[in-house]
Amino acid sequence: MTSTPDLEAREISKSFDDFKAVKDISFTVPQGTFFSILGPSGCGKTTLLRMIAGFQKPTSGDLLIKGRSVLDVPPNKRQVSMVFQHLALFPMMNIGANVGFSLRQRGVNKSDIKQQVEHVLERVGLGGVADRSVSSLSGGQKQRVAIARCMVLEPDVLLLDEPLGALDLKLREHMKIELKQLQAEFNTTFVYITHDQSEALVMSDQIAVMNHGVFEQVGTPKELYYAPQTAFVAGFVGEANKFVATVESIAGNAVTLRTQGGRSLQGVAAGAGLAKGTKAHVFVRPEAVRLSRSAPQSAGNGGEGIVQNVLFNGANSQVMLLDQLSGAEINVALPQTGEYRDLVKGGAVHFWWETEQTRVYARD
Amino acid sequence: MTSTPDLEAREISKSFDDFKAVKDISFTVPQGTFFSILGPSGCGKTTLLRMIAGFQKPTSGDLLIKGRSVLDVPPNKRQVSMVFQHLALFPMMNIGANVGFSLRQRGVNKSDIKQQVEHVLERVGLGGVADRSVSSLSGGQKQRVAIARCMVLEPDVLLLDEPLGALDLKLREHMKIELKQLQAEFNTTFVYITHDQSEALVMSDQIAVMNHGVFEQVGTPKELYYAPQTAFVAGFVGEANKFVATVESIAGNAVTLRTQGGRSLQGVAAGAGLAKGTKAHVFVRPEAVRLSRSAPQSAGNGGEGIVQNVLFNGANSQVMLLDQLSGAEINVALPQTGEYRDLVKGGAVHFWWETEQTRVYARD
Amino acid sequence: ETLRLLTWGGYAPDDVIAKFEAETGHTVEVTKSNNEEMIAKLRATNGGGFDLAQPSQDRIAGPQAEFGIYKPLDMAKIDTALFIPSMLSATEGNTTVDGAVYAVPHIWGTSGLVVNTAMAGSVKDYTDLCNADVAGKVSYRLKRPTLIGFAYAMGLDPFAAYGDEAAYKDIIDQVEAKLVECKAGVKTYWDGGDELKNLMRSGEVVASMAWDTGGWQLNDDNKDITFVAPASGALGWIDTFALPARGRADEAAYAWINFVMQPEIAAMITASAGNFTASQGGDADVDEALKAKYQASFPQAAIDNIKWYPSVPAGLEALEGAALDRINAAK
Amino acid sequence: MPVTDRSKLTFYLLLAPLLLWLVTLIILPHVGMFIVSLREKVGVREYETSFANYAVFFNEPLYWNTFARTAYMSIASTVLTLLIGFPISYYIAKLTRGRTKTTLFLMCLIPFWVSELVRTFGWMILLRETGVFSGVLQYVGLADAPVEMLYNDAAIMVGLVYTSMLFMVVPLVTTLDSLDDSLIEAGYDLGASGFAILREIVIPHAMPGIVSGCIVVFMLSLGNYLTPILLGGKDSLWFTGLIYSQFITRFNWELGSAFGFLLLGLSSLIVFVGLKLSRQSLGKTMAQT
Amino acid sequence: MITGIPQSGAFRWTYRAYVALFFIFLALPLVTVCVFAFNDSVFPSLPWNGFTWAWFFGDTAPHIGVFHERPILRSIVTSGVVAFWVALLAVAVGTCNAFLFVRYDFRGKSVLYILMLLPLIIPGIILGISILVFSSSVANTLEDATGLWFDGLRPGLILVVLGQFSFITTFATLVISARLQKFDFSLEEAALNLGATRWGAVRAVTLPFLYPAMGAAGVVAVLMSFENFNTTLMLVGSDAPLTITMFDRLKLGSTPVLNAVSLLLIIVSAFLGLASLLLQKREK
Ligand SMILES: Nc1ncnc2c1ncn2[C@@H]1O[C@H](COP(=O)(O)OP(=O)(O)OP(=O)(O)O)[C@@H](O)[C@H]1O
Ligand SMILES: Nc1ncnc2c1ncn2[C@@H]1O[C@H](COP(=O)(O)OP(=O)(O)OP(=O)(O)O)[C@@H](O)[C@H]1O
Ligand SMILES: NCCCCNCCCN
Ligand SMILES: [Mg+2]
Ligand SMILES: [Mg+2]
Repeated sequence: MTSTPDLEAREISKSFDDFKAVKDISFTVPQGTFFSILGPSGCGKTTLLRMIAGFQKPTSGDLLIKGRSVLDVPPNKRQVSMVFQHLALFPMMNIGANVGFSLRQRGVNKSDIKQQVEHVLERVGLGGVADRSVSSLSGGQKQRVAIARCMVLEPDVLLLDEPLGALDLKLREHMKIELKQLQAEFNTTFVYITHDQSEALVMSDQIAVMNHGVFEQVGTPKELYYAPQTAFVAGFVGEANKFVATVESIAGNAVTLRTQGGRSLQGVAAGAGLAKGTKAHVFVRPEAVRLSRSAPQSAGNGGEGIVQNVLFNGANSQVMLLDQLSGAEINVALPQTGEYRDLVKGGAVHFWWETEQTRVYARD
Repeated sequence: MTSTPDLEAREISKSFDDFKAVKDISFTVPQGTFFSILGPSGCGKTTLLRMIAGFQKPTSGDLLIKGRSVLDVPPNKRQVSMVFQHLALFPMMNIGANVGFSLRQRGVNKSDIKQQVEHVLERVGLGGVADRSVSSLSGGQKQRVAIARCMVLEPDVLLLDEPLGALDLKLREHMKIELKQLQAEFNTTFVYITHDQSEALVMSDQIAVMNHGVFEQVGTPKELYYAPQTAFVAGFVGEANKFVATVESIAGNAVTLRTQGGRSLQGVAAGAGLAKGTKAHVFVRPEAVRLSRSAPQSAGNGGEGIVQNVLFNGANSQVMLLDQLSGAEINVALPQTGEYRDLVKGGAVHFWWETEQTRVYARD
Repeated sequence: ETLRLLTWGGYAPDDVIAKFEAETGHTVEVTKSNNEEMIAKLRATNGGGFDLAQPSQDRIAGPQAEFGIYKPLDMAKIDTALFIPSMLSATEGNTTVDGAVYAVPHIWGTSGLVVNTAMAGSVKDYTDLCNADVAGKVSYRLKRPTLIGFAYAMGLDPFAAYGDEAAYKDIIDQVEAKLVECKAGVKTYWDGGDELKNLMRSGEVVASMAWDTGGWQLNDDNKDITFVAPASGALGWIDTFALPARGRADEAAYAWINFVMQPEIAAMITASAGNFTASQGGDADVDEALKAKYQASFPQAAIDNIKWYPSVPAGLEALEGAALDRINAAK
Repeated sequence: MPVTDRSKLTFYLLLAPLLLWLVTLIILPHVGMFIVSLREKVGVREYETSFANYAVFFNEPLYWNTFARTAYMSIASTVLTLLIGFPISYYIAKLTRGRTKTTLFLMCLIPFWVSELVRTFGWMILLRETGVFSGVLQYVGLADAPVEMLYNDAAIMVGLVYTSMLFMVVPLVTTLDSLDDSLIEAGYDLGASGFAILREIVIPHAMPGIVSGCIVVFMLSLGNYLTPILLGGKDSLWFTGLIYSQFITRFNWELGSAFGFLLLGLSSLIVFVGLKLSRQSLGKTMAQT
Repeated sequence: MITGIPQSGAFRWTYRAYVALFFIFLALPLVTVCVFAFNDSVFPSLPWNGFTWAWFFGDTAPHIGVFHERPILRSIVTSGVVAFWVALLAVAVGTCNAFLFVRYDFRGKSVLYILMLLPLIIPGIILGISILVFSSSVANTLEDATGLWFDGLRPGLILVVLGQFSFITTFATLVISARLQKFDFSLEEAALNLGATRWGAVRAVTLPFLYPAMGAAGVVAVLMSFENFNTTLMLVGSDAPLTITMFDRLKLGSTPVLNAVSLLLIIVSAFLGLASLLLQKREK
């Protein structure tokens, strides 16, 4: 169904004095999507979100909600709700009053408010807490109240600005799953901001990777992880070994390069602008690198390395190898099977990875 | 070399009023060891460390540094230094004055101080910053200054109380490796407190897992991860699926159990107190569970599950399966090879794991 | 109406007020003060804030010329028959500015010495307060009457020099030197009548320059304490009624004047304030004991020797003020 | 704050009361007072503009002596208050916790919930010749006659210190409270003695509190009137007393205004010098109070 | 609290003794004042002549108790009226100032901020005389020009209220600003986002958050107003507030009725002070 998208931005920009925080970004978010904006601190995520919420006026461009421009709609009239980073629950009101706040603003009558509040609290799994104070809730419960407070108005779009940032590690893991479930249940469009790639990967239908005020790539989590289109995305999403090398030849997609240390590499061109003799960035994920006790007969890249350090971390253990040939440092994820558990510092081991796992980007 | 250990605690205890925060703990830390104390919040880690530093008097027991009891030595005379959780760098002094503080207290002359300060700053990779103010440093640099400030006195033991707790995720990952390197370079005994198991696993030579004021287990990271001796350690270190089951039979190490949902499990007894008919805790790590498209012919545990949720997270992706037989939820790490990348919600898949990977503990 | 009365302690006793309120229906609010503060307050309010004030007759013409803080009296509203004619006309004479009369007399009395004769028998004149045998146990006010009194005791004639600023300054300079010399022996400078009475009663002070009435009142509690007219002469004063320029309750003010000048009321006030009034026949009802004390303190020679304050010309007060400040500052 | 998105009208509505207050009650009155101080009285209701009133101040040793005495007594009382109050503040902020801390802090405040007049009155009853101290001394036989302890500089000092204590203790406790205990512990851990820690860590940290406390105490002492007059008796000479007497007993507003301006100048100067010496700014330190 | 620093027993003991001595020093004058309110003597001093309630309830001279002293009762009412208006104005203006200084950036802000702090370092007496002198000259000018009377500009309760307001507002501004600074602005944005108008958001969220601070500032203002002497003395007309009345009495050497008034004041102030502390605690 190609209905009008819930949210559409057209060449939207925002400047502060002469600093451009958001630069001509366009995107659409179809109804019911969990859309994440992922980027490093200061890249303009909050600015973009605040424009959507109406707290900031775009310098140029247009914003449409359900197909209608909302540039002139003040924040208190927009059909979007926002969950703030620190939730911004009203401490002077009890939970019921918090959730019913927006209904009161619309003049809904008391008994209806009570009923709707109870209903939405039940949907987030918090039935019967309306009379308790906000401070009596745990971090995760507060999170759900904040969402309930927004959902009671049935907004077209729910905006979330790093809502998990303040939670501790274990709770964050848990809330990732819960948030995604809530979104599925309400079937509301979520626009979710984060600088934590694992949050974005686990929850999203679509992710936009943002950097310096622009979207570098928009795609599904798997697309971003397995086929990053820019060096920035390759480095920012997931872990990666990164080498600088000079392009020696290009044939279609296949690129041959040589690193500064003298190692020859085969890879696939993953972005425009590669030309013979130019410098390129080469990315390889640690889990793409295989180990072997003897020299492998594969067609890919590889060599022999000395174990610099074993970073034992259970299932996520890694070894740091020093490439004997080039002197480069290579991080390798240890197989979960426990095979190379016996590696110790100073030992030698062979490593290799496939050409397809070697993504090459032009250096800008 | 069996020289005297740098640090030894003998049946050390600490009570606050009638609450016993540390209960008769004994341990020794040999020279040059990176010794971590890992435990949940409130288990008594800080109390133990503050007794070592001299800020708190043990209620009973003895503490020896380099073989000599230090119970009567005030903190400003003990040969131990401490890196505080929030570093406690003196904001009213510049970096040089911070690092030189302890030398000034000893009346070392000015030019010697200057020289030694510069030397130790160079060792932590911060040469030439002595005249800058503390606030001009990044989080990781501050960390290094705090260590330099302690190391300038060449203490016998360096105590660190969750020094990475305040840093953000990426920096914390980085500092883990750096701290370990610094320790190796100075070859000083480190006693390191944390509640983050991954920090402890990556950095330590020895880890003591602490709970409710006692050490549950002391060992190397691998010992703790692969052979946890108590249910608490099995649950706290690394991720694990946890089931409650009733013991049906015990033969030597081998235990047969039945879960509430009716699944029969084979496991190894990992703690004392197991007896036929009693309830037991069963732990299985997500990466120990294997997937297969068809029913496997293995001797271990297994069955068929429905995919509840795919948590895509690059190399650390997991699926949540619902065991068809027992209705239990099982987390399975997806192989890094990318094999089961095509699993989707609602799909069916077989799972199994080995008997040896199934650790059974008596329920206390 | 509410009558806001700016007056001296004792001039408006509670029983009189109660009676007045019962008879006229007005209410009275009393603020106790002294000459300087009365002038200062009225100057600040430009003659507002109070409905009736009671400055001494010598301190009216100058401030009126300078600040215009009073309004002329409507003599038609005052029952002049109630006043002793000689005092009325003397006061009228001293308080006439530009042809208008600004005050009528109320209470008169003198300043002299209050002495505990058992402990300070040697004190006969103002300058005796500097004697060594009473050092640390004397007191006086740091105000212009003290300057004047000491001047007379030192054989000078300040009132005669009122018209000649240079001569007057010369006198004040000599007095200043004397008072600075005496300062070490002073316990404290007193401020209000009750304060002095407390000091004398507790024995912390044995001799002081003071109003006559204070001495007589103390005599009731302690027979050793009494008022002594100084050898060089007591200073005679008359406190008056004057209408602040912007009083709001003139009716009540005139009513009060006419009320308190009735002989029997005047006697009540004399009982409270200790001084005789300008009420015709007002001393008839006065307690015989008080009359006896008055006569004991004032034999005819002493009465003849009273120095009555002439009106203070504008300008002298600044001169005196500076001298008083210097005395205050001296070690 | 996105000021641009906010209504200008609200801004002006908020600005109006502030300006009204500052202009009509602070700025214009001081300008007016300055103008009056320049009026020289040359006759009945006749004035000329001149610096004559200031000349009076400089030509009369009494006035500038009093001025100087007021300044150094105020400085002395400030220093004394700091010396007495600092250990107390440290005790409250760092050596107690929980309920004890709140209680002690409250006990520091209680005397200051009643008026200065009552507090001074209390000291008068204690110190006077027929007062409590004198009586106790005689009772225990340390004195055989009543002792007068009122009406001297020491009595003034006691009164000033007592009256100012709150304004020293509150900012000190606030800043010392904000000193992270681990800094002190780190100091010990690195081998420092108690004194070294006080000098190198505690005092530098507490500096804003010390300065703000000192400024307020100094201003309160300098501007005090009741305490010197009631406890100092005949030796009470205080510059504010001179100003009051010009207004209240001499009705000489012109000279009084000149004195007022001189006092304002002096206080601003000393505060300015204090801020410069301690490298603090008024805005920052005053937020402590 | 620092638990970790060991100190010698003697040192700790001396320190505690010093602290105890300090609190005795603090309590002594107040206790004395209170005790002598019950002395059956006309002087508030030794000797102790036995216990009496006369200074509270007595109605025969010289033992006139507080409750029968009309001037004192009247001045208590006057003080109350003044304190009420001062607190009301100071809190209102202080709240506006807090919003202005915390929420807005504008040219001259820092200058205005310093000006706002200035009353803290202007001696009270100078505030008093400058307002007196200025208002008098305004009144004179106006009266000369119009022939009308402008009594409000002459010493009296209006000037007393304005005089106290002129510096108490600074305290109110500081107390309320400190609270507003801690306000999480996103709460207001959340309210807007949930459909509230700007003013509605302030009223529903920001003001309730400020109430404890406004209450505390109000109590502080009342206490400061009640005890103010230096500024008030210059501006007072015929209605004297309590401190002025008491000062006049004290100069004249009064009976222990002053002690009785003081005792009552201590009780009421302690009550108010506690209230303000409770309010401040609520802020947390
Ligand atoms: N009101 C403002 N005035 C000037 N610059 C601003 C303003 N708000 C944001 N910026 C700048 O715009 C850039 C983007 O800010 P923004 O808050 O959108 O980043 P972000 O991606 O949300 O970062 P974070 O992850 O740290 O929250 C930053 O460089 C910031 O300094
Ligand atoms: N001074 C004290 N008085 C009373 N109880 C205390 C004191 N210090 C610590 N405790 C209690 O002792 C227990 C252990 O505290 P400790 O600070 O050692 O825990 P921890 O393991 O360091 O926790 P965290 O990871 O949260 O820092 C806690 O229950 C704490 O409440
Ligand atoms: N210089 C004039 C003194 C007037 C004194 N009036 C005294 C009233 C005493 N109760
Ligand atoms: Mg942001
Ligand atoms: Mg801890």
